[in-house]
Amino acid sequence: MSIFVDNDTRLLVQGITGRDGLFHAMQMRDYGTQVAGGVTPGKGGQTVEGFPIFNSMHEAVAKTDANTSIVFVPVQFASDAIIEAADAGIKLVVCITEGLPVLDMLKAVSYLDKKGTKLIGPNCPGVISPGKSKVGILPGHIFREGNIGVVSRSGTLTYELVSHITNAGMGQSTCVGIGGDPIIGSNFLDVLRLFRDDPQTEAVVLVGEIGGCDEEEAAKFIRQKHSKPAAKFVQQELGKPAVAFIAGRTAPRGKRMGHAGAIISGSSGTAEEKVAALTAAGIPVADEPAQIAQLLKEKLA
Amino acid sequence: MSIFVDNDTRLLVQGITGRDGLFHAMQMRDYGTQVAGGVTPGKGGQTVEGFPIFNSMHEAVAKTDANTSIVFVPVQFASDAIIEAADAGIKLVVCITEGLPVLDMLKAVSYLDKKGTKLIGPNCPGVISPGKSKVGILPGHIFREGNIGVVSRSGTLTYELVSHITNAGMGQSTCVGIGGDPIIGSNFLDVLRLFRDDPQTEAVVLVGEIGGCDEEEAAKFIRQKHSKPAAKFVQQELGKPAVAFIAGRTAPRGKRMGHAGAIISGSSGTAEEKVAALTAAGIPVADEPAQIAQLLKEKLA
Amino acid sequence: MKLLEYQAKEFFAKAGIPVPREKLVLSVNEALSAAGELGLPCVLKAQVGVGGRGKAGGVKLAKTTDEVSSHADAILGMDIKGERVERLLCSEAINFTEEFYASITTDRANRSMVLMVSAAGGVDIEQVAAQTPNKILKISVDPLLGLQTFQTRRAAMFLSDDKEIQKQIAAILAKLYRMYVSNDLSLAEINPLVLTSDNQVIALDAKVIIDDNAMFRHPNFEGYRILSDDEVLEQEAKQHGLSYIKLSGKVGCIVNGAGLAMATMDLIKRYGGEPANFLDVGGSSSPDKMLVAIDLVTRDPGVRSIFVNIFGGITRCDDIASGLLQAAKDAPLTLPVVVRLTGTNEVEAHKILEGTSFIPASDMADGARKAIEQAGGS
Amino acid sequence: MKLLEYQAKEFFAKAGIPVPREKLVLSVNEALSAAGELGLPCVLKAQVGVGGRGKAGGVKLAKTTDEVSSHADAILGMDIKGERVERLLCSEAINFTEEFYASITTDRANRSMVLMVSAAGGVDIEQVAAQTPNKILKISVDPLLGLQTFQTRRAAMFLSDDKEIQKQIAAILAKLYRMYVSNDLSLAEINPLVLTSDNQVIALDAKVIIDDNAMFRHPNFEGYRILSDDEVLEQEAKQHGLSYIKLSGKVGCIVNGAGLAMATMDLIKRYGGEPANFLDVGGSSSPDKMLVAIDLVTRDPGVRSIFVNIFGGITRCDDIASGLLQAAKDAPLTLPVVVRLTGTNEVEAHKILEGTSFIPASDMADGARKAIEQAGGS
Repeated sequence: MSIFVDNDTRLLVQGITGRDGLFHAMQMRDYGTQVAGGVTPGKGGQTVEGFPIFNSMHEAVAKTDANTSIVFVPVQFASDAIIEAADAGIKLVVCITEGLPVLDMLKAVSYLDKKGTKLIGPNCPGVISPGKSKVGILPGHIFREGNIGVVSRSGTLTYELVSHITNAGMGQSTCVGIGGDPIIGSNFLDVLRLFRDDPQTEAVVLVGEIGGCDEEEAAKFIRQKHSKPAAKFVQQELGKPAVAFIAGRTAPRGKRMGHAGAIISGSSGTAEEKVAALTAAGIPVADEPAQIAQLLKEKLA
Repeated sequence: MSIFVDNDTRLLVQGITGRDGLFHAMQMRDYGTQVAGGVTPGKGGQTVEGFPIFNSMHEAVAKTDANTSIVFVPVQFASDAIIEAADAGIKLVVCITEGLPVLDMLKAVSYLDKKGTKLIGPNCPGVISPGKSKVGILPGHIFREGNIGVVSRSGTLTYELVSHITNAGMGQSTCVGIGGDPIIGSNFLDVLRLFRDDPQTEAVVLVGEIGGCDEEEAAKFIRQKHSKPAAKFVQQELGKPAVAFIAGRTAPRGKRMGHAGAIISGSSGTAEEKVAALTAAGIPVADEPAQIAQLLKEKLA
Repeated sequence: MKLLEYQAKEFFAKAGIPVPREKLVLSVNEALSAAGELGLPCVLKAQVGVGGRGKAGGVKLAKTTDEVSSHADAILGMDIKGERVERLLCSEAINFTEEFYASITTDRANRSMVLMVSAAGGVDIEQVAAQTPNKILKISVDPLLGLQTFQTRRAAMFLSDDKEIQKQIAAILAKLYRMYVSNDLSLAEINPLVLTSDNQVIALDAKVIIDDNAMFRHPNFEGYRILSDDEVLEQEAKQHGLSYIKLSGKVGCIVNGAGLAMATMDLIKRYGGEPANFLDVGGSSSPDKMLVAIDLVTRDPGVRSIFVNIFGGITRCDDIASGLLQAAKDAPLTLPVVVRLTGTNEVEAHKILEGTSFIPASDMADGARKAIEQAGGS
Repeated sequence: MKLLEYQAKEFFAKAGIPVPREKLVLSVNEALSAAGELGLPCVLKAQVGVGGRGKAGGVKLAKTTDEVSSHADAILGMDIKGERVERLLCSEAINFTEEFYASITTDRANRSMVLMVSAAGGVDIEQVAAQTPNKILKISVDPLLGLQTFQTRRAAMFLSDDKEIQKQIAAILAKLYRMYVSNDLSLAEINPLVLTSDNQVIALDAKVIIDDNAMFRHPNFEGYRILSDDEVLEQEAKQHGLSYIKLSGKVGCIVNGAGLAMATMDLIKRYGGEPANFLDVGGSSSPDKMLVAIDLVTRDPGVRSIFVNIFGGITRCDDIASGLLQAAKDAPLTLPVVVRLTGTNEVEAHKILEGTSFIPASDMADGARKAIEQAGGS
C-alpha cells in the first residue's frame, strides 16, 4: 500500500502544453505513472508527445476516466484549475504552481472539502510512491521503495533528506511534499493520519520549517500515543516512530523566506518553538540533514 | 423512535420576544417540549414567561446545551439566524419564517450541509413527534402517537389530513412540514430516507402541491422497491407503504399560489404530472383529504 | 416580478452586456422620431409580459418611414393573449449569422444555480430540451463559490470554436451572473444571443425575473412594476399580507394556508362548483385580515357565495371569528358565507359566531358542498 | 506588503471607516501648515514600518505652534529601530474614553479568516492574548460564506453594552471585512479603535498588510511600496524570479528551494560560519537566473565566498552549470565559488563544470565546510 497515489492512479496534467507541464508529464510517464492526457483550453483535440489534449477537465475526465490531476498552470489561473478538477470529479489534485493568493486558496480548499477532493500543495513538489506512481516534479531516481513515510513543507530539502535515507539503505513508502504556502490542501496532520493507516509505512520523517504552527499540531498528534493511551484517543495517534528536521534556525523575523508560508510573525512560528515541541513529544530532531538516516535507524532498531 | 425530534430535543427559540415566538414557545412548552430558552439580541439576561433570554445563539448554546432551534425572526434577519444557529453548533433548525430570498437560502443550505446541521423549512409549520416533542406551530391536540409518518409541503392542509388520520383511529410517528418555499432545507427525499430508517414508522403520507419536481423525485425513491429489487438499490427504497395527496389541480399556470414554491413554470410542476408520477409508482393519491385515512387502512391491511 | 423586455435591457446595459441601440415609444409619432434617431431599417417590438408575441404579429421589421408608421399603428393597441400592447420598443435592426441561448436560473432540485447555454437559440428552449437535449449544456453553479472562469470558458467553447467569439461569450456570461446575484434575480435569460455579421456577440432579447421575496432589498425595483387589472387586486392583497389570485367561478374562497386554499379550490371543483379565487389569509392572522379578505372577495361581481375554511395553527380561530363579525358589522354582508373553523381556540371561535348569519360547516367537504349550494350550484 | 499608517488610513477612508482628520507632512513647515488647518492640539506620528514607535518617542501631542515645530523637528530624521523617519502624520487630537482592538486576518490552522476583537485596545494584542485571553473574542469567518451579520453583532456586543455604540462598531467591522476581501489583505487591524468623548467610534491607528501573492490583481498597489536599501535588492531579485534576503555574514548562498536555502544557512551557522544571505533561485531555473544570483551576491561587499547548493527537481543541474559558466565568462569571478550539484541531469552538469575554477563539493556538508574555509573561517 501507499498513500495518495498507487498503481490505480490515472493522471491528467493541467497546463500540459507549457514547458514545465510537458517536461514533467514525460518524466512522470517515464517513471511509470499512468498519464492519461492533459488539458489546455483551446488546444483540445491535439496530441503532444503522445498525450491527448482536452479543452476542459470535464471533457478529459469523461474521456479518460482519470482520478488524479497535477496543476502546472500560471498562478492567475491556478485556483480556477484546482476547482475545475474537483468539479470534474477528480479525487486528488496536486498543485505545483506557487504563489496563489491566500483568499483564493481559502475558497478553493473549502470547496474541495465539500467535494471530498484531496489537494496537495500548492507550491509543492508533489507526491511519489516509489515503484508505483509519481505525481510531481520530484527526481524519481533518488527514491527507493521501502517503509519510510516522508512528509515535508519543502521541495529540494526533501530530496536532500530522501537521498540520505536511500543512501543509508532504506526506502520510502510514500513521500509527500505538502507545499510552502500558508494555505495548503493537506497539512502535516492530514498526511500523518494517512500514514497511520498505511501498513507499508513503519516510520515517518517530518520535514518542517519556520512559520505557522503545523509542526506543533503534528507534535501533539504524534505525542498522544505516550500521554493518552485511552481508547478514544487511539484514532488520533500516529502509532509509529517519527523523526524530524526543521529548517530556518537562522532565519530573521518578519521576512518571508522564499515560501509564502515561511515567515516568523511577531514571536510565533520560530524554529526553536517547533524543535522544542517536537522534542517534548519524543520526536528526535536532526541538527543537519545527514543525521536523519541515523536517527531513523535508531528508532527502527 | 421518531425522526428529527424526540425526548432529547432541547430547544432554543430564535426571536422569542416577538408575538408569535413567545406564543408558540409557551405552546411548545405546554405540549411537553424542553424549551431551554430563547434568543433576542439586546434582550439577553431577561426572563420572559419563565424563559431565559440570551443575546446570541453561541451564548445560548453554551449555557443551555440546546441541540435544536426554531426561527421566528423577521424575514430580513431569518437566513442570518439560521446560519447563526448552525455556527453555534445546533443540529436541527426549524424555520417558521416565510418568504426568504432564494439566494440567501441557497447559501444557507449549502453552509448547513457543510456543518452537518439539518434544516426544516423555511415557510413551514415545523415538526411534531406526538407524545415526545413539538418544534413548530402545529396544533398539538390533533395529533396522536402512532405509526404513520407524515411529510408535507403545506401547513394547514397537513392539519386537515392529520385530523382525518387521527379521527380514523390511527396515530403519527412524526409529522414534518417541510415548507412551501422553492429552496428548503429538507425535501421529501431527505425525510423519506429518515422514515425508512425509523422503526416506529410503518406507513407514510406524502402531501405535495404544484411547483418543482420534489414529488416526482419522491415517487422514484418509493418506486424502486418494486422495479429494482437488486441489492445495490435497497438503500434507496422506502420499504414501507405510502399514500399521497396533491393540492393545486385547479391552480392556473404561472401564478404563485401563496407559497413561493407553488408555481407552475412553463409546462412543469403541474398537479397532473405529480399525480401521474405517484400513481405510476404504485402510490395511491387521494382525490380529497377525507379519503386519506381509508387509503392508509387499505395499505396497512 | 417579471420585467418587460425594455426594462430587462436596462438591467443588461447597466451590467455591461451589449444590447442593440433602442428606444421605448408609446405612440406612432414617438416611433417615427425614434426611427429617425436609430436609422432604418429598425425593428418594432410589442412590450408585453406574455410569450409568443412574434407569432401574434407583435414584432415587425420596418424598412421605410411609412412602414414604421403603419407597423407601430398596427402593434400599439393590439391584443396579445389578453394583454393590450401599450409600449413599443424601437430597435436598430441587427444582421446576425448565429443565434445562441443563455440563461441563469435557480435549480430547485440541486439547491444551486444553473447556467444553461445552447447553440440552438431563437426558439423555445423547452422544445430544444425535449427534442435535442444534447444541444443544451447545463452547468451547476455553487451558491457559495459562484460562477467560475472555467465554467464560462466551458460554456463559451460549447457555443463556438472561434477564440475571439468565445472570449466575448465568456465575458457576457460572467456579467450575466454578476447581474443575477447582485439583483436577486430568479431568471436572467438571453434568447437569442446573436453573433452579428461583423462578429460581435450581442443580446437581442432579454428576460429578467426578480425574486419577489428579495424585493425588500431593492425597494427601487417597485418602480418597474406594471400591473394588469387583476394584478392590482393581487398587489393590494399582498400589502395586507394576503395572497389573492382572481379566477372565474362563483364560489369565493377565504382560507388560511396556501396548501389548504388550493385543496379547497380543488374540492369545490370536484363537487361540481367553480372557485372564484385563491385566497390565503396567511399565518399569524389578525381580525383585520378577515376584513380585507371579505372586502376583496365581495368586490368580485361574479361571486355568489363565500366559503371561509380555517384550520388553525399559528392562526387562531377566535381571531378569525372576531374578524368575521367585525366585517359583518362594518359592511352588512349581502352574500351567504359558509364558515368552517377548526384548530387552535376553535371552541372560543364557535361561541363567537353562535346565532349569527354565518352558515356553519362541520368539515371541509360539508363547507364546500354548502357553499356551492348557496352559490346556486355550478 | 505592509503599508505605513497613512497609507492604511487611505484604505480605511475609502472603505468608509471613520478616521481622524489628518495630513501627511514631510517637513517642519508642512507640519505647521497642517496644524493650522487641523487646529490645535494635534498629534504628530512618525510613519515607520517597525512597531514600538510610541515608546521610541515617535508619537507626540502638540498643544501650541511652538510644540508643533519642536516635535516635528525632533521626530523627523529620528532613527526608530534602524528605520529613519522621513514622513510624519499630523492628526487632529481625539479625546476618547475607551480603547478597543479589532482585526481581521488569515487563520492558517483553520484555513479560514478570523475576526478578533478586544476591549483591551491600545496595547500589544499578543500580550493581551498571553495574559488575559478571555478579554479577546475570536470569530472564525467561513471563506465562502463571508462575515455574517450575527458575527459583527456578537463582536459589537462583546465590546459594548450600549446599543448605539454596538451599531457603530458592527458597521465598522462589516466595512473592515469588505475592505479585507476586496483588496486581498492578509491583515487589517485597528488598534486602538476608540470611543470618543462624544460617543463616536473611530479608528485612531490603522495597520494593513497586503497579500504579496495577490499583487497581480492590484497592480496600482505597487505605488504604495516604500523600500529600504535592503528591500530594493529584495525587490530586484523578485523581479527576476528569485527570493533574496540580505544578512550579515561572509558566506554568500545560492540555493534552489526555500527549505534547502534555509537548511544551507543553518548548516553554515552550525559549522561555525555566518551566512551572508538567503537566496532561493526558485523552481524552473534558467541559466539567466544564475547570472542574476551571482551578481546579487557579489554586490554584497561583506561576502568572501559563495556556496552554490543545488538539488535538482524542476531545476535542471545542467541549466545551473551553464549559468555558472556564463556568469564567469561575462564577469570574471573574484570570489571563490563552491558548487554542489545533485539531481536531474547532474551527470551532464558535472561534465560542464569539469576543469573550471569552480570548487566542487561532494555533498551539502562538504560544500558548507569548504565555503566557510574559503571565506577565511567564521
